[in-house]
Amino acid sequence: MSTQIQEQESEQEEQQQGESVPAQQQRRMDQKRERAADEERQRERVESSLDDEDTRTLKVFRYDPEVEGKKDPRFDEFVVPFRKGMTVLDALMWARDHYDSSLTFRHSCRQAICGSDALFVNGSQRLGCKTQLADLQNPVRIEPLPHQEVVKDLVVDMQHFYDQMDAVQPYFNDDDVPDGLEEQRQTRENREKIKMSTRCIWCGACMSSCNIAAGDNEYLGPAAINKAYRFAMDDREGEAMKQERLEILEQENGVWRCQTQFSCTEVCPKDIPLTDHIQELKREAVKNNLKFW
Amino acid sequence: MHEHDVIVVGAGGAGLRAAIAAQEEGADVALVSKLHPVRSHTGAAEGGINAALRDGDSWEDHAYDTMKGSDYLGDAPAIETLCQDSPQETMQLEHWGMAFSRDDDGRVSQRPFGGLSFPRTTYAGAETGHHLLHTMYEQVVKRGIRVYDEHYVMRLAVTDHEDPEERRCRGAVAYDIKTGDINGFVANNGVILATGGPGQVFDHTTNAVANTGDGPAMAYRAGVPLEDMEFIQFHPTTLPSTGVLITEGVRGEGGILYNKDGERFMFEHGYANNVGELASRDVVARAELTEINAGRGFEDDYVLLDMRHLGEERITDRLENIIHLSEDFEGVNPLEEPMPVKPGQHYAMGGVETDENGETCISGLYAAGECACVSVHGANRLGGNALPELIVFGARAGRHAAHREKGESQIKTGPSAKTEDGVVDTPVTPGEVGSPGDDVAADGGALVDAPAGEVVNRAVEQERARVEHLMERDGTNHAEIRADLQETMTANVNVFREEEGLKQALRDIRECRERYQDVAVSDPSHTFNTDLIHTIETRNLIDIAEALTLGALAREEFRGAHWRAEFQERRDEEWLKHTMVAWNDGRPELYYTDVILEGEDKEYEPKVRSY
Amino acid sequence: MAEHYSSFSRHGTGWLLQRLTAVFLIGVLAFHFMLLHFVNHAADVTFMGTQMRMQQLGYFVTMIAFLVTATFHGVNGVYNALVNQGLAGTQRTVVKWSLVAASVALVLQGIRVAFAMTGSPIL
Amino acid sequence: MSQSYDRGLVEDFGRWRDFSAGMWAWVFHKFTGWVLIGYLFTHIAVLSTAIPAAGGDPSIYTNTLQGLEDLLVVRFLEVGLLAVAVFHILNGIRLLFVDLGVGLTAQDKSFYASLVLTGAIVVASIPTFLVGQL
Ligand SMILES: Cc1cc2nc3c(=O)[nH]c(=O)nc-3n(C[C@H](O)[C@H](O)[C@H](O)COP(=O)(O)OP(=O)(O)OC[C@H]3O[C@@H](n4cnc5c(N)ncnc54)[C@H](O)[C@@H]3O)c2cc1C
Ligand code: HEM
Ligand code: SF4
Ligand code: F3S
Ligand code: FES
Repeated sequence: MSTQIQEQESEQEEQQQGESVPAQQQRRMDQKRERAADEERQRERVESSLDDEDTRTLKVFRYDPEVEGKKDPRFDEFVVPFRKGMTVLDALMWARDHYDSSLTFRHSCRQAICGSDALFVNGSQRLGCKTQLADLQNPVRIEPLPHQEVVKDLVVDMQHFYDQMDAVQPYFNDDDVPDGLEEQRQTRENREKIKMSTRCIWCGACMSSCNIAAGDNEYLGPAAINKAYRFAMDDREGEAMKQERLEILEQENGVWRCQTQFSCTEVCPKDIPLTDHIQELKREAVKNNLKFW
Repeated sequence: MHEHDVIVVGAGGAGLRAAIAAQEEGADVALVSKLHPVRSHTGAAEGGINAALRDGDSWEDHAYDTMKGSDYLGDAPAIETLCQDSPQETMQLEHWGMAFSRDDDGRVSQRPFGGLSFPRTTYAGAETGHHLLHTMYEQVVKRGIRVYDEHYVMRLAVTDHEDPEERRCRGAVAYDIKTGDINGFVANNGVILATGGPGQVFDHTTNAVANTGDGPAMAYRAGVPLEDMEFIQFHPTTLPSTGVLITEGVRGEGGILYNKDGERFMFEHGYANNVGELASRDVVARAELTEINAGRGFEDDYVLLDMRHLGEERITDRLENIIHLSEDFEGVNPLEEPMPVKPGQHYAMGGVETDENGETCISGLYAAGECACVSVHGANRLGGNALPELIVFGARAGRHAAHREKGESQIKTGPSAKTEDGVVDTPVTPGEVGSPGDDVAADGGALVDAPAGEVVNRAVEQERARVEHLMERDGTNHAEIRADLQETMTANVNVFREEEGLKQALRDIRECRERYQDVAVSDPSHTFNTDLIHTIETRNLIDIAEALTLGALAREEFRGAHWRAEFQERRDEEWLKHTMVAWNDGRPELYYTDVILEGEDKEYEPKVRSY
Repeated sequence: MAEHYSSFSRHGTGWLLQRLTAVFLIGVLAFHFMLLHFVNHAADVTFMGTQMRMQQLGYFVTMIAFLVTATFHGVNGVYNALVNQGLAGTQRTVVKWSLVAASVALVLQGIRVAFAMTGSPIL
Repeated sequence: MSQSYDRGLVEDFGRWRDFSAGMWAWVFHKFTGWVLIGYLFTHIAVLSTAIPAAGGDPSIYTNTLQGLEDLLVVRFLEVGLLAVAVFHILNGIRLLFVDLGVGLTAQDKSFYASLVLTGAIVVASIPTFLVGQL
């Protein structure tokens, strides 16, 4: 918010007022080109400084709907210095800060808890921050999550995933709770039963790995079903709410879509036994239906 | 232009709680957050929530522990509010279905924590923050509260009265990260800042990349003082490559710290002859850094934490998650090799000055959570006291913003609370580059009594110009500036603080500011331009770093987390007071206010803090 | 999103039947294969042999049940597979009824064949 | 401005190299299921020769079947059919267990076991199928 910046702004405007529009355009293009050349030089400089270091090569998917040259997706290569303990996310950040500040990806916590950086790394869905570079084959291919639309570079549109999560009414029914400081009792066993399901960090890796979720976009998907499991199996939850949620799960785009591909379980960075939970809900639903026959 | 009654900026624990509370008061609430709510850093908290729930425990004891932990720099009304409300708020989470760990009788479990006289830390496994965050987000979904996720709030829209206490906050300006649109948000009742910690001021931190202190920086420039910024908690055992926290449990179980010469330095160099590795966080952190600075660290960067002698069985039984953390984030198997560790920034005790309702001196502007300083943590936060702060003061701020019944607050805010001017001898002039005063404090231009929409619109226009300018020109990449800033902060304003170092930091910050004048965004895209966001954040980091360092240089004593080489004692006669830094026409102004030790029915006596 | 899950079709029944028929098929299919490839080599099959087997009531009924369950199991499987790939709307209705028609035809023809095999060409 | 890039479904099949056990099991189960239902239709068609046969000329049926069996291709195809059926059965059993929630952690192993067993059974029965009247 510095007016300092604004001052310069108006100066520039004044300069520009004299010029005709094409000239301005010309100047801007020149600047851009210069900038691009600069980047090229910068790149060479950084790369040659790495000559005698241990390095790794990243092949990163690039796409930007607005930027010339990136409208058609392409792969860029970045050579980054390697040190012990380095993760895929560290490498991406290094590449961004030293080569190309327009390299775009979500990240925040760097400790596998915010779920921002699920990526498609060497052919499988992983969290960038939880994947050691040392465990991967070089060069490392990094792409955005499959089955989701790419917004830019490694950023995908998560809205559909969020919608699916919301569709199972992912909240506790609190109509019938004790007053004040009185707590609802829950046995250890029951808490143990739902424990794994409560660990989900909404990274979307599972959904992206599931071919059914890809083919049929209405399928609730493993994460949402797991979320429903978390409540359906919690003894504290009221009967009516449980019934309602089971009904959602039993819709034709609910649990029955799952074909036990197990990909979700395999990629989940929180080791949630997703297939297990989905299967249990199918049985629960069948039992539930039989009661009504 | 969007219009809501209450705008909550930030959707971590504090923001979500505030939004729910405001909505329950009948307000139309919007959450505006640069991350999707469940990605907030509250999710990283492990330990637990302090609440006096059981027979044999009482809120008074909790308050006493907190006051003592704060090294008597907490305000009693704030601390007592925290401790009184925490049981209620914690139970509220239980009623919302939070997956707390359970005792045999089915009640929520509590465990002992450092500095507490009773085991009152309520927890959910080693992932309490994750559960707290998700439970509250669920309630937000249930209530249908409007969430604008991936919207970066870049400026507050505040009227431009001369005296900050007369200013009104009318809304905020946000940048839609996905589309690049800049939108105004009009707040009919109030804006609540809940933007979390400023950990990215340092280059080694347990905080997320998104924790850039945006809220405090925006409030600061709008005229709200920042309080006690010099008090930063450092954690002694974090992994060097990422800052991931290795719990104290490792040392508790018998883990040993070694330097490069293979010495068990806690004993061999006499840092803690009796308890060794089990000494308190700050002592261990200082010891590690002394070793590293003396050239006895590995790669001049870290020491080793060894737990192999505990045996595989015991480790997998009690510290299993440490094995995963170390392997996943450091590539080291702690059953085979010792883990590298070093101290890292962990928590900021200071922040936006507020009263116990969360309100700042600008009417309609609130703050809650780690970005705020109601002053419950004083000079040092106790483990397990931040999460209750989020829910207690988040709820209060939300309620108050929606429905200003305005219980007269006991804590005074703003310049009128000033009791003493501050003087500090700085090597360079801090504050805005160029002539001061250009950057009008409130950023609202000449608008004083204009309608809300106009104030917001004006702010939107200014932000549009700023963004356009940053994107059009050529110049320095912010990443270099940010890296240099973090480096000097970690070198000079870290665990060790010496006068010369602090002055050097001020010089470096100054230089960063000057270089920032030429900063430019090279990514020309309007779609998900993180380059732009990070560039704006870097400006905020500079402002925060400066306020923090000024406070550290001024405070000539050793209190809580603030250690000064030249002053090795707590000096109550002179320093029992809060540091305030206010952005006054582009120049930081330093002053002090009193600490309130007067409780509801007792007066807290400063004692020697020993455990 | 929620309104999408209007209440009509509960797919649990289809799912359950698919499993139940599978269980039945395990036995029968194995039996069928054993009988017609290992006990009686396929190459040696004659109308006489077939007729002999088919005239036993138990065998006859089993084969009809085999036909019906296999048809249901197979066709329902195909239908599910298509739905999983995103088949929807009118297309789906068309495919559904075509499959039903094909199944009915198959079962009818199968029954005619079966009766023929008993030696009584009634149908 | 907020367009996005939809990579569509095509990529799925391009990624077969990255598939894991559970995914292959799914692919094979599909494939074998389709083959089986296809076969069921043909099978009934062939057997339809029983209708004229019953009308008085049993040799139509016998000749058709034996004529087919005389062709080597058909015998090879039958081996294929056996492989397909055996895999579908074994993996079907695996899936039924998965539905019951039994042995989910060993799902990849049970898939490999189905494959190996299918292979073994098929190899073991080749003599029966191919010999005869070669
Ligand atoms: C590793 C770790 C362990 C911890 N363990 C414990 C513990 O055991 N017990 C305890 O009590 N405390 C603990 N703490 C401290 C506690 O977790 C934090 O203080 C607390 O979570 C902060 O919550 P918050 O709601 O204030 O901020 P955050 O959760 O950080 O949320 C900030 C929000 O603001 C948004 N935001 C930021 N800037 C902007 C902007 N410009 N525009 C829009 N939105 C913005 C973000 O998107 C985010 O939603 C721990 C902290 C860490 C790092
Ligand atoms: C003999 C024992 C059999 C068993 C145990 C069995 C088992 C199964 C199971 C469990 C499924 C469901 C897969 C799923 O929905 O996830 C299935 C699908 C299927 N089965 Fe079978 N089956 C058997 C025989 C047959 C026969 C004889 C046919 C052919 C007529 C057949 C055709 C199919 C088809 C077409 C599918 C759908 C495949 C798909 O999903 O695309 N099956 N089988
Ligand atoms: S279930 Fe696992 S993979 Fe899926 S979103 Fe949650 S954490 Fe990610
Ligand atoms: S990958 Fe998909 S098919 Fe089921 S087991 Fe997982 S949801
Ligand atoms: S950065 Fe948070 S999960 Fe990886």
